[in-house]
Amino acid sequence: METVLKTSHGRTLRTEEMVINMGPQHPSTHGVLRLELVVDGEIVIDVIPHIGYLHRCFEKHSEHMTNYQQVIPYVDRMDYVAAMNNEFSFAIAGEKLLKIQVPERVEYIRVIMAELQRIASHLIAIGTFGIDIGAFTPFLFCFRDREKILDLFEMTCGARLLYNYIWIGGLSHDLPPEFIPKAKEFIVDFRKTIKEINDLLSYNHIFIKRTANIGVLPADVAINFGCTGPMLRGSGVNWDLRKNDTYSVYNKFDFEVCVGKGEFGTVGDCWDRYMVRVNEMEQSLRIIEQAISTLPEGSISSAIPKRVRPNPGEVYGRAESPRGELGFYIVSDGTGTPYRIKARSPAFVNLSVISEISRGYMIADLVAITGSIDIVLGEVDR
Amino acid sequence: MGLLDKQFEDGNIVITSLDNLLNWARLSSLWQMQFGLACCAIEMMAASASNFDMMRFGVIPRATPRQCDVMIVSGTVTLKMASRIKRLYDQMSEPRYVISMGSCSNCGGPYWEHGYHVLKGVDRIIPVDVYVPGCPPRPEALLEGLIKLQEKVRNYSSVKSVA
Amino acid sequence: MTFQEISEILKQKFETAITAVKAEVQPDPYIIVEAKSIKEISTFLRDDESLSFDFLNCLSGLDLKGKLATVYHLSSMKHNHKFVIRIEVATEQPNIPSIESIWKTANWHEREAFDMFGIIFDGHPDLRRILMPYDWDGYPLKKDYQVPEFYNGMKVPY
Amino acid sequence: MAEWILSQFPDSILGYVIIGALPLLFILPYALVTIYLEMKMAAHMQDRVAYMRTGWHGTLQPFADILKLLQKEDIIPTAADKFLFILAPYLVFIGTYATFAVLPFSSQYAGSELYLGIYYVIAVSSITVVGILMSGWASNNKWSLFGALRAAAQIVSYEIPTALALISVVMVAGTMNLQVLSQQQSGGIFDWYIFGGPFPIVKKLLLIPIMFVLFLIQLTASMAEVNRTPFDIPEAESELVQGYNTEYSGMKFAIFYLAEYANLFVVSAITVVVFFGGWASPFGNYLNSGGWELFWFVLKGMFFVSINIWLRWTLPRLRVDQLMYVSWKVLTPFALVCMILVGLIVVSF
Amino acid sequence: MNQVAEYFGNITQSLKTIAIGMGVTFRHLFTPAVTVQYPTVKMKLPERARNRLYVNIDDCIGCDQCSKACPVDCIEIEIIKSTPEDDLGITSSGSKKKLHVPVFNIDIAKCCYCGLCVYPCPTECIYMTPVYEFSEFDRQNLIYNYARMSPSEIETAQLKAKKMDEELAAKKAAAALAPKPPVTQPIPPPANTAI
Amino acid sequence: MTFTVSLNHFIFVSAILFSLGIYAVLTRRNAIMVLMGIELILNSANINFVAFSRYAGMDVNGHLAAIFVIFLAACEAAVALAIVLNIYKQFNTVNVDEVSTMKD
Amino acid sequence: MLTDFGRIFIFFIVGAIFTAGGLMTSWLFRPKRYYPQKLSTYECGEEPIGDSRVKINVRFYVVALIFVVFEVEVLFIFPWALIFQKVGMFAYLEMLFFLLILIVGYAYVWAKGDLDWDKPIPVIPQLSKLLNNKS
Amino acid sequence: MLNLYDYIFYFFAIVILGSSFVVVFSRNIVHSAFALLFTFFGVAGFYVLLSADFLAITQLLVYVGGILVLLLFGVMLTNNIVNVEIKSGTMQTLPASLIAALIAGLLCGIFYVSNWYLVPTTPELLNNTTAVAIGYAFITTWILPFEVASVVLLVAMIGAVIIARREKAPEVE
Ligand code: SF4
Ligand code: SF4
Ligand code: SF4
Repeated sequence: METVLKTSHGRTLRTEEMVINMGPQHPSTHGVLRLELVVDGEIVIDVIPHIGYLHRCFEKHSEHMTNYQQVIPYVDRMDYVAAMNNEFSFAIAGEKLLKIQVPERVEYIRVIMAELQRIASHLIAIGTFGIDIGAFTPFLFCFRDREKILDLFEMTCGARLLYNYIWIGGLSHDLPPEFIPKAKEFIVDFRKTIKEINDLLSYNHIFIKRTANIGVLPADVAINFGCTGPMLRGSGVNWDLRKNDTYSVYNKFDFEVCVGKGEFGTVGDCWDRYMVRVNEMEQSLRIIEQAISTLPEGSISSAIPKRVRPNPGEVYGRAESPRGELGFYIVSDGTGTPYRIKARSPAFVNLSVISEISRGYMIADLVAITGSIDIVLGEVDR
Repeated sequence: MGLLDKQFEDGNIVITSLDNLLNWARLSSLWQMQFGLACCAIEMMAASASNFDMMRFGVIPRATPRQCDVMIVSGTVTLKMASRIKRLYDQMSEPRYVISMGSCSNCGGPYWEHGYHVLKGVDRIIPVDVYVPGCPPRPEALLEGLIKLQEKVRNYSSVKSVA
Repeated sequence: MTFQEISEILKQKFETAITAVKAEVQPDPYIIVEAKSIKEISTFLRDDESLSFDFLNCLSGLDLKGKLATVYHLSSMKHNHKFVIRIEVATEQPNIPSIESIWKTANWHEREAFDMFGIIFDGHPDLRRILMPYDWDGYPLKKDYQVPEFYNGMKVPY
Repeated sequence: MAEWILSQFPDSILGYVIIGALPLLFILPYALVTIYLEMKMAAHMQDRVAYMRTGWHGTLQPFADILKLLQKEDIIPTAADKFLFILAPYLVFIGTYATFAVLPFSSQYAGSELYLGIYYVIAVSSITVVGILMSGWASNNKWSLFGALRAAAQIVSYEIPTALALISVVMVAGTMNLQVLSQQQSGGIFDWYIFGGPFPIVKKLLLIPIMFVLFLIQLTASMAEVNRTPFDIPEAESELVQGYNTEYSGMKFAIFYLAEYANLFVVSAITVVVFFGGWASPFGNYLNSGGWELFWFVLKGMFFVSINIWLRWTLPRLRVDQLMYVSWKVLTPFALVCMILVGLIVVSF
Repeated sequence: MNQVAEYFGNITQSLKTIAIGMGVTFRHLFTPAVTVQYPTVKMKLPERARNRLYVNIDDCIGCDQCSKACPVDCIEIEIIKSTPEDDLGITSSGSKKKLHVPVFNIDIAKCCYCGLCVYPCPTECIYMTPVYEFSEFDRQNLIYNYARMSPSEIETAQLKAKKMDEELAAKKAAAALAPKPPVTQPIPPPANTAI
Repeated sequence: MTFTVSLNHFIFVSAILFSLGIYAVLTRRNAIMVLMGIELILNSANINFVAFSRYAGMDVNGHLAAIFVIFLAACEAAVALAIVLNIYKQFNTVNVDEVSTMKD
Repeated sequence: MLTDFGRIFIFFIVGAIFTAGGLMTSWLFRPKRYYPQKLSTYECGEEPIGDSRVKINVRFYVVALIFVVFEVEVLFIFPWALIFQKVGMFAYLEMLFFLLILIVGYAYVWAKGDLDWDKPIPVIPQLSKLLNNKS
Repeated sequence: MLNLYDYIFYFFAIVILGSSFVVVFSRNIVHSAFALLFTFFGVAGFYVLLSADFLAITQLLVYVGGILVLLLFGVMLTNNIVNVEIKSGTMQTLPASLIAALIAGLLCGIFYVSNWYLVPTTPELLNNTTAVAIGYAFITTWILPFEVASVVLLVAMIGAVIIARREKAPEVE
């Protein structure tokens, strides 16, 4: 009498269950993620993520570029919220493949940029997470301060969002002279903002009640699922590529790896993941401070190869993007065109755990969980 | 436009000022559909955030297409997404406008050549009123596009017949 | 542990399964193993105390023109070492056992490899397309892929 | 004033109709002002400026919004239940507007000086609930239905603490007539019920803490009854798109919008009348003539409206179960305890 | 007892944190807004700002380097060889122009503003400007044509080039017929040698 | 019969309401529908209570009776709907006939 | 003279007329260009899945049940609150008794967890289970 | 002849009867439930006409705000959004309508012929506030029912909750 309903991966619905589509156009899916929810009342029984609504064929494009340099604009567009970090990862992979040693100053500037970008990216993550929980004001505070970072970037390389700044072997521009004072000013200002955000959001009781104990991800599951970044650290695993697989000049700086401590609930809940991001911004500020004060002089373009033509071979280069381990697997066939580039995007991997950690929560919690994973669809779908 | 739809000849002063009033209302209250696609969406968010504050123009994000006037297609329209965008556009209530923001939705942008899964321009599925170039366009560029759209709305007559 | 040491251990353990050790490939050498034994090898790699590869960084498909390959980048959080395994299969019969039950990371990555290259992962619980629409034809990242003229009435090329 | 209007139209129903339509004259400008105020306040809290380009500092913006909504196409989805879909905005608006009937805008004007005022207000808001349920059902949209059911469950749940809190005041005042309540408190700021009411000092002092708790209960519950953050789960954008009015467009939506804002004023006004002296001037007999009364009433009302706005743009949103928790496990027991204590105080003094 | 303490703790905590939050927003109510009111006030862009491309066609030598560097292939350049007697003038940096550029289209709608085309240009005649306000009602208007040759000029140039080619070919053919070693006519040099 | 309203007018309406309620209870198999019928009947009774009270010297006892009817109606509705809901959970229908056949 | 209720009734009518007037005015101005896609149901841009059967949480219901009981209580208390000052202690005690009985029920319902809305019943993923699950 | 009072009476009578017809005869149970709103509203209007002001508001409060919402929840919980048809079997329709008509006729007849003992009321009495009288009644003559009511409420609350309680939590695997 009743047709048997099935979800898109073939699970039959029980009588009291129903399917709701969240997305692709839904205010809280951070872009074009579509979640197929099986719900019983408001309880989420199962989540089936559908991705690919922003699949922009990054890998195909990179196989068509005549030059590794030309891939960088596309790399930017993968994780558009943290383009600097993408470029950084890609440059690391490319330099590994070409066996280039870049000058010290370049590394310092890269670190400064990457950390600024990390702050900018975390600001978006925190802000949109706030919106998901229903707090609108922190979001705008976050964007206000992010704008200051973007000004720094624009001053340096001329673009606000997608920079094409970090090149294989170097940078496109040196820092402008007014960068350093501006950055120092920003650091001072931003410490205040962090405090404000903590007052307004992080330690707000409603916020804690909404996020603590929600979406708990145990450490071993996180590792097995390949989660990285704040997602993994939120589960209490002390793992940060900047420390554990140290690259660039990160070993010269003194900073802490923030891990979730389960202050208000179980370790690995949304609040922990959120708080890891807030604390990481603080640590990034520390790194920037140190890097600015010890910034060496030197050329920034001496190592830029005239023609990028690596020997046949392959490499997997990785770096810690704001979302986790961003790796590039590059296969070279000896020509200037990459034979294959595969991006191991942290958001893609982090997102894959969503159906495990959102079972049994409510629809509103699911929104929180999605927000705490901090996905960028451009990177998930590439 | 309902009863008044194109029934009046040009020149009637009352009708003209009514027309102007209605156009003014439409152009100053363009409610935007809350929906972003890719990198451009971040700039769109930046445009509505404190520093640029799109709300100065009366643009309020609404979540449902029924209550929106303008759809800002901000980002890459993939083939998988295209039918959804079309449906959302269809579900908007008229009068409705479309701003295509960024190279991608203008014509596929950086993905026009090898993007096997990218729709080369959102104007292939829905009519576009204003194209805002840029990749991503600065928030100001989007605002400029909005002003262009307002101009377009201002010059459009809903009441009198187009002579 | 270095690549050499790990590949030695593996060679001793899985004599027959290892087709080649590409130590000369720079900068990341890899070994090629037979498709059918990947599950055992991975289980061993994960569970062996001295190796304990608990982390699958990446699983990539690769079109070698005539052959399809999957590349597994493994690393261990405990010992902080890395390892790369590759499986090559014929394009006509691209069947590889799924390692989804060993590292859950593989789940989506395998779906992606299936989506992009048409590699079929036997034993995968839910091998659907992941990025492309379900009704898409062909495997776009194959080197000989032809972009279709139309999809659902929408023109695809510029 | 009401008498004066009636005297102008002897033996005619017209006078009453004019009296009945007067609050409309208030609601429309009020809604425009509040929409503007809300956006501006929110914006300045967020370091922005909001409406700037429509008229001086965007003052004409709400007007443009309404005028635009007037021109918007009115979509009734095919799958919707057409009749109920059209009927729902009527119910919602009528339910809201009917509450205006008993609001004492000044000592001269109250639509109706019903001696059961408070009771009536509590009762008549249920029409809005039915209207919301109707809109959610008629839309035939999952988000709408979810939103409507949540809204209904929420409103009815918060009706209980509201009612209990108001009963406590009724016990003190001995009347439910909103006009009389205002009159009782017209002796200056310390006669307001939030400060214990016009009673001897001991009773007053005992009443003050209880009244304060009651006021908090009423404030919270009233915020929940008009579905605003932190209690806006029926319209939680990040969860339910737009809640029960997801499918509504154009003027029908405008009616919902208007009703929502009007409702906001109603609940604020009730708070004002019950705890803050209604139209009574804070300075007793000073500044207490006809026009001033209206001024004080609206000013106090708007003050609470702004508090609502302030809270809305500060706080995150509760989850459904937490929302119910607040209503049933925090507000209701507190209201019950307050009620018993109030009774004790009133009986013993 | 524990539960009771938690119950009241929750209530006081929420009241307290709500008050703190309200304090923050209240303070901001009176801090000045950061908004840049765009059409009336315009933000000053840094000098490196990368927005719309501009080509100073007077300086362009038609070397096609920019088009090759472009990852999205949005620069379309056609060239016509000039005959030796044509004087195309010199670029501002002093080198001699040797090619007509009848078509120099940049499809600004495709461009991704990466700036990669700027670096290889030998005469620095293609560069990014801080202009960002150029939205259009029609997409066709976003294809910018920088070349300034009129159709008739193009035609004559084409004819001339054709003639020269023919002459060249004829010469070549003649040379091929003759057993003599071929006359090496210098072909327009590739761009990077042109500086 | 005059058109000026008197007691009879009220009780006529109430009588019709009553029979409509009876009709609903008798014909409808949807349990909730039956409940609605009962509500109609109770309402008609209440009209009578109040009407008689009004026309018999404005005595509040009729009102009190009506209040208690309303109160009982509310309790009855709560319990009855709880039962209906339980039935629905058990049998996935609220049709009284179907339920009674399903029981055996 | 209209009674107080008469005036209220006028408010109902004015409210209705206003709504109707608003909708009518907009009918003059608004376009009416409908086509099937426009009238389709919105579901985040997707085709609605399955039938539009919505199964709703039973909790909506239990709360409503308790609510009705409380509302009846309110109905009893209001007239009492009006006169209670004049009667004094006796009325107070009577109502106290009335309330206490109800509070017993309230406490019972609270203790039994029926005042809770549907609480999340989180399933924290366990690695061993996940890996063994070779579905 | 007819004065305002009569007009209003007829208005409410029409509202009550018309909406209750919809309640009873509509094929869509949701429509029935929503029509009930108008019935209840009309009855409240009758109460007002009968000077039962307190009851009128109570009618709104309990019937519209409580019972109707409850019924609507019930309806919405147990029905599909679309196709809310109810099977109204034809079997009982004929006898039922006969019975109903019989009852209606009988009652109307009786009412018509009976000669009620009416006490004319003074306007002062009518303007009296019934709520106060009811309040006094609660603590005097009606004190027993009043206290019993609380027990009944207790029982109803606990009973309803126990019956409606969800026996199993949703299964999440
Ligand atoms: S136009 Fe550029 S910035 Fe915008 S979506 Fe496309 S790639 Fe991203
Ligand atoms: S800026 Fe980049 S995309 Fe644009 S024309 Fe230059 S190289 Fe091409
Ligand atoms: S690189 Fe410069 S000179 Fe060469 S074609 Fe481009 S613009 Fe002209």
